Amino acid sequence: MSLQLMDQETKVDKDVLLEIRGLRKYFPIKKGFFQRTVGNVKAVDGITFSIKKGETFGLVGESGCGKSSAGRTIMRLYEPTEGEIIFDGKDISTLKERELLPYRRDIQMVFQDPFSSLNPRKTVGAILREPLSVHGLYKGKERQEYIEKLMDKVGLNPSYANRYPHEFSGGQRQRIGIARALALNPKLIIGDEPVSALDVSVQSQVLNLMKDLQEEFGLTYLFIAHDLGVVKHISDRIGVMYLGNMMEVSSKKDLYAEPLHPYSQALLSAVPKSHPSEKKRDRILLQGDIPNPSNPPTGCVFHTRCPKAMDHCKVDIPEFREVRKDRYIACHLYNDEVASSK
Amino acid sequence: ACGGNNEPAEEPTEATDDATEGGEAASPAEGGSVILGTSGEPVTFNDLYSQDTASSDVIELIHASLLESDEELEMIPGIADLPEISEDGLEYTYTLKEGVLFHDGEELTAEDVKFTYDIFKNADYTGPRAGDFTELESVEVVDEYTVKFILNEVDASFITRSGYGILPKHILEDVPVADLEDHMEYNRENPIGAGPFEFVEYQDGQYIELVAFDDYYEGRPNLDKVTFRIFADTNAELLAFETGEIDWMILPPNEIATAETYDHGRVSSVLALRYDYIGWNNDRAPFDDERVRQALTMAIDRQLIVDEIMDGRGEVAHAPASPLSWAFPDNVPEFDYDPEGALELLAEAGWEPGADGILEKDGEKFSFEILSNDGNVIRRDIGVIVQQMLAEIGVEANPRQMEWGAFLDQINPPNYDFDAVVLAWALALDPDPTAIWHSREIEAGLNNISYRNDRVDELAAGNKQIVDQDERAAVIGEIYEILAEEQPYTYLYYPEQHILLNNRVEGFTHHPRVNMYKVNEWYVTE
Amino acid sequence: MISYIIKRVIMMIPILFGISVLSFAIMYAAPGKPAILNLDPEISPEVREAQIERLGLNDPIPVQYVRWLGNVAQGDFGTSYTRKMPVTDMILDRLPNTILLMASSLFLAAIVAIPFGVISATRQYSMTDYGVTVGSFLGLATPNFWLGIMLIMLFSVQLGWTPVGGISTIGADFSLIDRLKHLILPAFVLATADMAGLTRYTRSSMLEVINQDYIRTARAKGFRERRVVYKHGLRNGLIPVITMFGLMLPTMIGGSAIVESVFNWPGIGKMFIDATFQRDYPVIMAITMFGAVLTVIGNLIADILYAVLDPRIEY
Amino acid sequence: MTQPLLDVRNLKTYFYKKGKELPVVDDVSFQVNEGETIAIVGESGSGKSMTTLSIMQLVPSPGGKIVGGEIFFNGDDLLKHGQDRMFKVRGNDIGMIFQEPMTSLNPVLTIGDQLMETLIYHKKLSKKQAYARAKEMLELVGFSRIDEILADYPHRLSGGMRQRVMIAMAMSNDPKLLIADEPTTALDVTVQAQILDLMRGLSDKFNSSIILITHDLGVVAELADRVVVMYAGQVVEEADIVPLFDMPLHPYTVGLMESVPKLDVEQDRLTSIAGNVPTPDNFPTGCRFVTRCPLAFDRCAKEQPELVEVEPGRKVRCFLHEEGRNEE
Amino acid sequence: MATQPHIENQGLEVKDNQILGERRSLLSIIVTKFFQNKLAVFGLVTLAVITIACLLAPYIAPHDPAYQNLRNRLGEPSAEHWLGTDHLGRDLFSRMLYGGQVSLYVGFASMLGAVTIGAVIGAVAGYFGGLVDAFLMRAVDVILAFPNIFLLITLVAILEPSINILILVFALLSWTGTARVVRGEFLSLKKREFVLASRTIGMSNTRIIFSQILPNALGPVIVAATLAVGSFILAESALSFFGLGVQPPHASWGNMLTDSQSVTIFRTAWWYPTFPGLLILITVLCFNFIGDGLRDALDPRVIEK
Ligand SMILES: Nc1ncnc2c1ncn2[C@@H]1O[C@H](COP(=O)(O)OP(=O)(O)OP(=O)(O)O)[C@@H](O)[C@H]1O
Ligand SMILES: Nc1ncnc2c1ncn2[C@@H]1O[C@H](COP(=O)(O)OP(=O)(O)OP(=O)(O)O)[C@@H](O)[C@H]1O
Ligand SMILES: [Mg+2]
Ligand SMILES: [Mg+2]
Repeated sequence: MSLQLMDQETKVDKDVLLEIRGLRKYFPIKKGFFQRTVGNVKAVDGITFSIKKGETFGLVGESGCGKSSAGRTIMRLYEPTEGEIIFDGKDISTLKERELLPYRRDIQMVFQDPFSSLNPRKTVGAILREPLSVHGLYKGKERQEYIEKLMDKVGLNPSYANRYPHEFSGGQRQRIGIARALALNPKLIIGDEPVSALDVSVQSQVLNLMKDLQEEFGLTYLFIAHDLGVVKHISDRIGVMYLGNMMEVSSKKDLYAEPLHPYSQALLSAVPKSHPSEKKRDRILLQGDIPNPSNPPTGCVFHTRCPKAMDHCKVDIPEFREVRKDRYIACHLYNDEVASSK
Repeated sequence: ACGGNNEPAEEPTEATDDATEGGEAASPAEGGSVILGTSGEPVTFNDLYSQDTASSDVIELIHASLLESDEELEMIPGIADLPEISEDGLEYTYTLKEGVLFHDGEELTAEDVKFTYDIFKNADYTGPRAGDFTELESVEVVDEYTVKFILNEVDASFITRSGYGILPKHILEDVPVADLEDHMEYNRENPIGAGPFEFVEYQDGQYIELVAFDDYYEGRPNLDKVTFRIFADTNAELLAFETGEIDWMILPPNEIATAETYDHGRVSSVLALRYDYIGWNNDRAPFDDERVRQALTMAIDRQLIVDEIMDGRGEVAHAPASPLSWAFPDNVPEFDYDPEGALELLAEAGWEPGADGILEKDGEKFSFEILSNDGNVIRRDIGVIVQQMLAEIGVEANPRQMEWGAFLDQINPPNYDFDAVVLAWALALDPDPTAIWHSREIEAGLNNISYRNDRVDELAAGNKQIVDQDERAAVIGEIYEILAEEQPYTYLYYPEQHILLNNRVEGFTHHPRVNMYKVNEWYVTE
Repeated sequence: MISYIIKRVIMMIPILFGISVLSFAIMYAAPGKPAILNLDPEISPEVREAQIERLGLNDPIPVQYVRWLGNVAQGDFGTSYTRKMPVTDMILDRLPNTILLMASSLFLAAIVAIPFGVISATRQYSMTDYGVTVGSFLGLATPNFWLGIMLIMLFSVQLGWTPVGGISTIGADFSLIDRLKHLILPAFVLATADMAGLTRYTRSSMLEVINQDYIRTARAKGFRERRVVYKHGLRNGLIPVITMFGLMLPTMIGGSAIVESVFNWPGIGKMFIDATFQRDYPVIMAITMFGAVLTVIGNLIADILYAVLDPRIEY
Repeated sequence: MTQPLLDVRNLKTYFYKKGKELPVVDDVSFQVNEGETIAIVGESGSGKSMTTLSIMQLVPSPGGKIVGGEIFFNGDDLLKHGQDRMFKVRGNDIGMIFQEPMTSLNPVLTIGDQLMETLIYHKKLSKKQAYARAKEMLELVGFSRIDEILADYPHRLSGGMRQRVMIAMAMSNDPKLLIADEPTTALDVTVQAQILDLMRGLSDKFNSSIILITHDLGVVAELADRVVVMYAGQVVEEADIVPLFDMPLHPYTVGLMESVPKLDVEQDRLTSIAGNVPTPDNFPTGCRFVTRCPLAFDRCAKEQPELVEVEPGRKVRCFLHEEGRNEE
Repeated sequence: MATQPHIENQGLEVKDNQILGERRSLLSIIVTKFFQNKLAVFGLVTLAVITIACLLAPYIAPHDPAYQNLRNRLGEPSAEHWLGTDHLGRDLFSRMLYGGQVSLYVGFASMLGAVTIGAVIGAVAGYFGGLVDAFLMRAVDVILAFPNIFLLITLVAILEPSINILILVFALLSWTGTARVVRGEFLSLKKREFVLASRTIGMSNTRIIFSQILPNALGPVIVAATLAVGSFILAESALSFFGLGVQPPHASWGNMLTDSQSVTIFRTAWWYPTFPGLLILITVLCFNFIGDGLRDALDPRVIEK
């Protein structure tokens, strides 16, 4: 019995590239001469999810809910406050920077701002050379050829290698960013709103490029975005975050067909219609603003704005659990449902 | 008066003072006031502790002393007549004038004199003058107006110690001597003396105001008011004179040309009791060789320096004395400007031109540092001028300036770490050369160039015991001759002091040492 | 706010402590002795030694420092070696003069610099702007002792409008006109560099503000340019300028040493120079500390003003 | 129909940089009728903002200049009158809100000050009246705790709240026209939904006209009655909302619509427009879309197409449709 | 699996070969922008002339700068002495050339020292933040709260006023401004995504600091450095006023100006205070013009938008 279970688990593990368990990232608020910590911004407050090999996991949520913090913590750009980041079966959450080096090749990141994500003082060629030189890959002419190939891959003319970022448009810069992420042949690419700063016509080019590259290299994506259309387009599964917490993780189909968490429902209902003659959606207008992450509400963090809030939502923290097949929700509505069904 | 010794005339200091003397001056015009420019902040108005000109200038006006020195540097009567000196030269008896009053109306008596001079002898005395009174045994009050000083050894210079401002016993007798120096209640806030002017107010950094003392023993001064205005910068001082904001100032030589263009002012110049020199470290090669020192003197065109830097005002010096002094020798050896002669002498001493034109001896270059302090522009320039003059005979002199404190530290005991130094001595009234030239003064005294000559030691040791001035002058003269011959210093020049004063000020007498000389005789015409 | 100020005041302590340690160490550890000890060659070595002992200069420097600190804690900065006066009295005597001079300079700098800076910014690239730019650069480039003497030659000697120096006419009763006549030149000279710097700073700050979105909003609301610049722009533009005042204090204190010398202004700047040359340690220490306190307080005031003027800053 | 509220004709706004002439708004014409909401869509740099800033005569200067055209507002050519006239129009007849709610309010003045200022300035209200009106406006845009908000400074408000304040401010003088330059771009969807609802409500209530600038077709679909599509400083298509969404005519409009991922359609790949938006110093001769147009032919590279009315109320700038019409 | 990443080159259907605008390197943008500023160009040219003249002093100086002719003190400008002579009869023009070497050397060397210290400390504080930053910034506060000229005078007076001590003291007291600027730049730059990107590829801190951030923080540093040179030349002249600047026999513009500060010289030898004074003024002015021009030209907004 137990053997069987073990078996099952290892099997699951084989599919899973990245598993996040109870990840927290608190930013200390420091004050005074001795930089005492007087409080914490709970940017990421215990999220759990996993990403299978080759899939795209979309992470959505409103501004400030902790998407980027989550992405950067997983990337180990921020020290995790707590929790495990299991990549390819190994917990990398506590590795030292030196021990991390091999993983740096496997996980790469594409950033949001095409202006700020490229060093303005370096040519494109130099930018693309950096990852190779840090990891000591290719030498001399080979390296040059590899870079040309890379540029070609992302749809840039390799003859532009000696140009500076300011000479490129936003979309082209984002391609450079993608090429840089691609250079080390990673397994996982974390995209932190990689298209949200782009013009719509260019946005689709980049989305297409990312999809093509995924197919070609069998990449796995953690795709952070706030545009629900974009997330839907690119993702296989989607996690919805609110105030540092994961509210819902479902497959794309399930989520858009029938969002379960009241927050997901509100979020989806807010998306403008895509055709004028489409009938007006039933908007679930949320009251108030997102609370301050340094002082989140007790109980369910969403209870202050939840149209379906119940009394005990203010007190009890809902468990994040699988309420339907492959659908994980943190909401007392479903907890109760599960509990009563038992 | 002032210490029997010489002191380096440097910026922040020099204790000069002598008692003022009352003249029999008629009063051509009463009333009016003058404003004097001064460059330092006075520290104390108590003569026993004063060390700076700014203080002693004011003290001259506030206090009266037993004797004073006139512009010929002769001692003349002050509040006392010239003393009667006993046969053995050990007792000095002074008779005070009657009716000399302190500013608070109390009469100045023999008690006050004794009180004042006893302080010097007190073990708790913290001031700088204790050394002047080693020969003084005791002071005795004979009667109200007679006071007797008893010495333990003959001291021909003792009479020059009679210039200290007499303190009022009735005010200060309860102050412990140990605390007197810091007793600012009297020393700065309310000094009471018997001098011609009464202290009114001292505004720190701005001015000191004095008014005429009506009951001054020589009669009320002509002026109603004398104000010292404190300046930080000579340019401002001169310009203030130009605009009529001040009436009197000490004029630096480089501004004489401007001052002479003023219609409302005149420049008065006298030789100062001082000489400027370059001191050679006699302990160090090559300056341990007399010929080298003589040659260096011959290589320096001192007349040119006087003509150009001193604007022709001053005299080339040949001996460590002042022409003003009665001990000044008539004929001492002179080393005039003679670069060729210098070269010959140096060759004699073994110095020959090297490949680069610089003299060499035993492979050593003739190269040294000539030190001056950074506050003094003229001395600094002299360093530079000398550099060029010596360069012409192949001697490399590198001028270097040092901060005053560090400078003194370096040239004085126990360091004596210098090759040559540009300095000056402001001389005392008494010409006793012991302190500077006696070899016992090398270890801790003023003989910082380590000059040694047995004959000089011998002559110097006895000079103070010679009561007869002519006899003593001969002895001192011999010392000067030796010093002029051996050139332990290169004596540069005897400078003049220049005073610029407004034409409306009359009755001014220019004293070579005392800035505030006979101010009670000054008067103003409008 | 109050608690913020208290916190800031407490924060000043380590800074002042650091300064005191540093200056003490620099001074006392340096070779050479206070000049007063060297002045009088007549003083016998024994007496000199006794004096050094009396001043406590033979003790190890940390011991001297602790003693000094102990006295300072009781408000006693010691006695000046050269002036034989309690240093505190000396400074309190003259500090008002220096503060008067600095305050006038700051005032002068502000009333000249701010309008010019604003005009320069609102007419960017105009002749006025060029003129102000060149003028302020000239102000920044002029050695102020030279400027001081030139102004005296011109205004005091040639034109006779102002006195040559000093703080008031000696012997005259207090009069505001007289005081202002004495004040104007030194205050101006002390202010030049800061005036120029402040003009540049105001200009760039205003330029920055003028390109902000809320200025566009104000324009879109139909306000006239004057209102846009002065009501909506100026207050924002001046906030960073205000902080400059705090930062200007240390340079002003420094500049006061020169200006006070040139204009015979009886302040602590000149006193400091004298003390330095005479190695009058207690005076140097005390003025350094006063200067530091003034600077730190200047910064504090600037920060507080910032907080008052800028509602975005909360405590 | 009566005269339009706003009639922009052949507007040209050029920038001059280093001797180069940059035609950032080039021959733009459109009308806004009373009560109508028109949307100007186009990608970044297409000249949307400059068009509206030209209407307000707030083109950044030096550098930018309106070099031609007419702007009739209520039948009156605004460009003929000087700035003086504009001071009465801006903030009074035409209100404007901007994209960046975070920086568009003056940080050192309270919300109350900023709201009341326009009222006092334009409508000469007393302080008290202005205060009452300001309260009213804030209530209208959905605030509670109004007195507190009025006394508060902008930085205390969230982005959505600030944008509502901006709307209240722009609407407080009952403008006939509200220009909203990307009012929701910087906001989250949930907040965007609130703001869009609010704007729709207000335009209905006051019957004011709105020019809505956006690059989000969803927003257009939600709010607009008519759409002006801009590309590279020119209007390339103008149509009523439903026909446009049903059948966009200009290849650029087509591309734009197809490149946006839609919630209700499952697409494996998005169709996209090749290349990049050209910058004004680099506009192609001929049709400005020629470098990216999948349907371009020889003529497109040589000649500039005109904006022609292909159907009543529908204009396109494309040779395909010019010809198409000719054939008919 | 190959250790080297490998990409099959198939090409994509969207090949983005359009480049925006004409080709302009970073340098040419900066240079163009700089040369648009007339004052800056004026400053640069004038300063170049002054600097070159000073450097070539041994070849172009008509006289030995130290040679005194006491018989020709305060001589008027003439064919022999173009700018007249000083109070010791030395040729003013030659002295100004040689003095310029010293003044410029003091200015540049102090600037190099100050900027190096400031840049390193600012970089460390800004990049690592936390306690390191807090500590370093308190040190900056201490030095900033020092009445600078007081410390300067004390140090120079107590140590010996030699050129190198002067430079040392200038550098030790003046790095705080640069440190603050660099720290500020680092604080904002280290949050920029390209720095994060460098970390994602595993680049070391040192390399990030020096190859990624520093070049981007250089703009304000260069500006500060330019202005600093001028301010040090000025500061040297202020110290000279107290007799604490460069010491004779070395000439510097500052000590020449100070030596000329006498009423008599003002009245009878206008050339003596005028020329060194003008030279200081013009040189400092030039540095300020250049600094201002560089500030505009190096503004990152110029290239990024
Ligand atoms: N380095 C940091 N130090 C302190 N607080 C931070 C830091 N980075 C982020 N935060 C805070 O953490 C919270 C989450 O920020 P995060 O950037 O992860 O949000 P996000 O979901 O990516 O938002 P957006 O959509 O605006 O990018 C915010 O409140 C933010 O202010
Ligand atoms: N101050 C300026 N100087 C020079 N060119 C400018 C200036 N402001 C705008 N432009 C140019 O004018 C063109 C149109 O700008 P505009 O702001 O109208 O575009 P937009 O359509 O509003 O874009 P976005 O969606 O980014 O707001 C752009 O190419 C821009 O580069
Ligand atoms: Mg983010
Ligand atoms: Mg825009």
